Amino acid sequence: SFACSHSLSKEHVQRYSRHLLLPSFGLSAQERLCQGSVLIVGCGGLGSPAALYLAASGVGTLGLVDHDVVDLSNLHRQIIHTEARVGVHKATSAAQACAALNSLVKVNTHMDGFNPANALEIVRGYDVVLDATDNPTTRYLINDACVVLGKPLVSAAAVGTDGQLTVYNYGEDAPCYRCLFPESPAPENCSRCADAGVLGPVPGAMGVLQAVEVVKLLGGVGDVLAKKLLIFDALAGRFTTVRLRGKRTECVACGLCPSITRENLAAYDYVAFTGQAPTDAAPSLSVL
Amino acid sequence: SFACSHSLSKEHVQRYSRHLLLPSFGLSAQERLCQGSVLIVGCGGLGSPAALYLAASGVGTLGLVDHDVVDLSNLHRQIIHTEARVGVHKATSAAQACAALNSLVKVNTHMDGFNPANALEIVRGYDVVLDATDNPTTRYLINDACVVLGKPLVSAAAVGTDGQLTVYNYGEDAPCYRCLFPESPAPENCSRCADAGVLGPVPGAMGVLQAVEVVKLLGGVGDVLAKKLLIFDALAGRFTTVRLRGKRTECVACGLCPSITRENLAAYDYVAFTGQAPTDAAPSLSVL
Amino acid sequence: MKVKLEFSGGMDLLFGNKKMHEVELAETNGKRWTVGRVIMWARENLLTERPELFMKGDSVRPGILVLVNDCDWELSGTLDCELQDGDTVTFISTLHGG
Amino acid sequence: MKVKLEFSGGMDLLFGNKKMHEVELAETNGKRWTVGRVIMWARENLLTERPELFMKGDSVRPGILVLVNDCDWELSGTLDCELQDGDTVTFISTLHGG
Ligand SMILES: [Zn+2]
Ligand SMILES: [Zn+2]
Repeated sequence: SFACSHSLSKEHVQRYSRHLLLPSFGLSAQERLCQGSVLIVGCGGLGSPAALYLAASGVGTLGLVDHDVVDLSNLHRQIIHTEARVGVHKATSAAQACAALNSLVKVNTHMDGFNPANALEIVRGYDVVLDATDNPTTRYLINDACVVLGKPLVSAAAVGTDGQLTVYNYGEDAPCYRCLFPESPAPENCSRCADAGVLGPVPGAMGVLQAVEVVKLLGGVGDVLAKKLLIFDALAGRFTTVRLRGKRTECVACGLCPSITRENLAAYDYVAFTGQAPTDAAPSLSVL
Repeated sequence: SFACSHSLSKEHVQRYSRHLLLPSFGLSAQERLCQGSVLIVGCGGLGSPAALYLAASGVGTLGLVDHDVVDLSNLHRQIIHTEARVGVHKATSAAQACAALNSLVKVNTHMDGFNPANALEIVRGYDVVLDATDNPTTRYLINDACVVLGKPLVSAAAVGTDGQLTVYNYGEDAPCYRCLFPESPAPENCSRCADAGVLGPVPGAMGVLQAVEVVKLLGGVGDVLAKKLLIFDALAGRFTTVRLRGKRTECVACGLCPSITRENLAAYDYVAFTGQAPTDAAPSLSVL
Repeated sequence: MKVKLEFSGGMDLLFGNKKMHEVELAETNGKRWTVGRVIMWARENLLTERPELFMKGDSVRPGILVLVNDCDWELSGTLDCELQDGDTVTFISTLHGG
Repeated sequence: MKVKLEFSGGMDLLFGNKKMHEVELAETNGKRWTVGRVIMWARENLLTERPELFMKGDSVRPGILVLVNDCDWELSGTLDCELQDGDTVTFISTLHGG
């Protein structure tokens, strides 16, 4: 029942048969997915399931960014890594897992992390960006790189037993991260996994849901979660969706007269803007 | 700041530090989790993320049931397996992945699938059961085994772009599967992944959420999703929670005068009851 | 009287691939609109495919959950539950896949 | 006037570890209850920990999203948004971890 001329090989057809059978997805959405590319910034709690599900689903190219190595305290939630790979660079470890799951996917590793000097060069090569980082400094940088290059940004976060997800910079009117948070939160307002703890499967749920949004976005099906924030309260077992503002005309990134541009982004001092180093450092474990 | 006498080793403390730091979880919930046991029936689309997240979170004992081997068409959603393990028994493949992630967890494999003859013997050894199967025949059997042995049942399902989750047989008043569906649906009312297709990350999301419910249940924190059904519509990006009935007094499994008992369960003809073999057979791929 | 009829879990495939139907139900000689009547009405007026998958006798097929305003219809009288203006009736096909 | 104040994303830690507060706001010489007034009222009456993490000037701290009936308060006038009986105001701390 499929047209004779399509771009999928026999192995693609067998592997993705359950997507091809799906009336709301089918051959053309799978072809778009197989031709699309996604950059995942952060191979931790959110990036682990997102990378596995996007590799499994058959995106054409997957880019994996990290700067850190796998630590034993990551393994309670970062299920793409293994005990044998403790000490290995996270992008390398994640790439190995993706390749073992689906060798049809091209996996690129970006080993130096994400910083103002390399941001545009990395983002330029992908259709969609997935923010799976752990600190506001990198989140502002990813946002600005996506805005100046016109890429949709599937963003999620999790701390404690709470999770949040939205798609920034998508379509005509959807806000960017700076539209929502023009002023950076103070460091003391940013609870982090390393200080506050996080229940392992909570970033897991949010990361899989990021993969769902990317599959919809690249496949061209369904309603993308833009101008809406999905909130997960794991203790209550409850999801809530709330309506967000549209673009702010005065936004310095996506507004009518943006002050952040392709030309000057590399020189922007993100650490000065947020007052925080771009890390989620581990606490001292001596108290334990 | 932790009490000096607890049952966790230094390696446990380091590995689970992000759970121990969490005010709503902490040391005592982690100790309960480490002493608890979970049976996962089905190592497919739901079982893959559930097993990985429960192994990572540190449940004491994980039981993995399946009867099938890994097929290439599974890998678009069953992310616990790999290309190298195509043809390997799914319980063995899943156990290898869990052991690689967390060697502190005891993993049992049950290789003969789940049937009326072995159901009670298997379920007896675990605190909680997770239904990650793909057909109504096995779902009724799992339900009855949990009811007669008094085990809570964390149940989810996914087909197409839709997912559902609830916890049966938990607490005083929560219904069992038969309270909700006393009469079996006809085969033509049961759309299956093999015929209808399924979007890869949709069972992924539901399986991670099953792991969340198990962690809450064993850890003794939060509100368990009993007497409520969580519904996921992936295309709309929307979750809905609906209120379910309580126990039915005339339920043949959990009612006042149950006709299904520990003594006669093994002789119950589940295939005759549902009119369906306990499989989710693959479609002919010749049309593709 | 206006009510919303929602079809989920694949039930929408039987109802023109549309998940949400906002419908106007006419008053007929003072006869109240129960969920039972609405099921018959939906079969006559909205169903587009395979009617045998929707009803059995005068109720829905086994495996279909019915909700009135997001609550199981067992909590409000099943077929005899009387609807008010603005109510939502949801039909959910139970899923078995994984 | 009764309103619900909800604290999410860890904000509940500042408000007695309670996520949902149903409160009665007294009429005071015909002065309307705006979201701005409710923020001051919550600081005086509900806040139990570290007030410096909740407010900055006469508004909430950067990084806190405010919703009125599940809609971003930017859509209804932010501090000046007038509340009705039964409204819900939600304060969400944005998360950054992963
Ligand atoms: Zn903006
Ligand atoms: Zn029952």
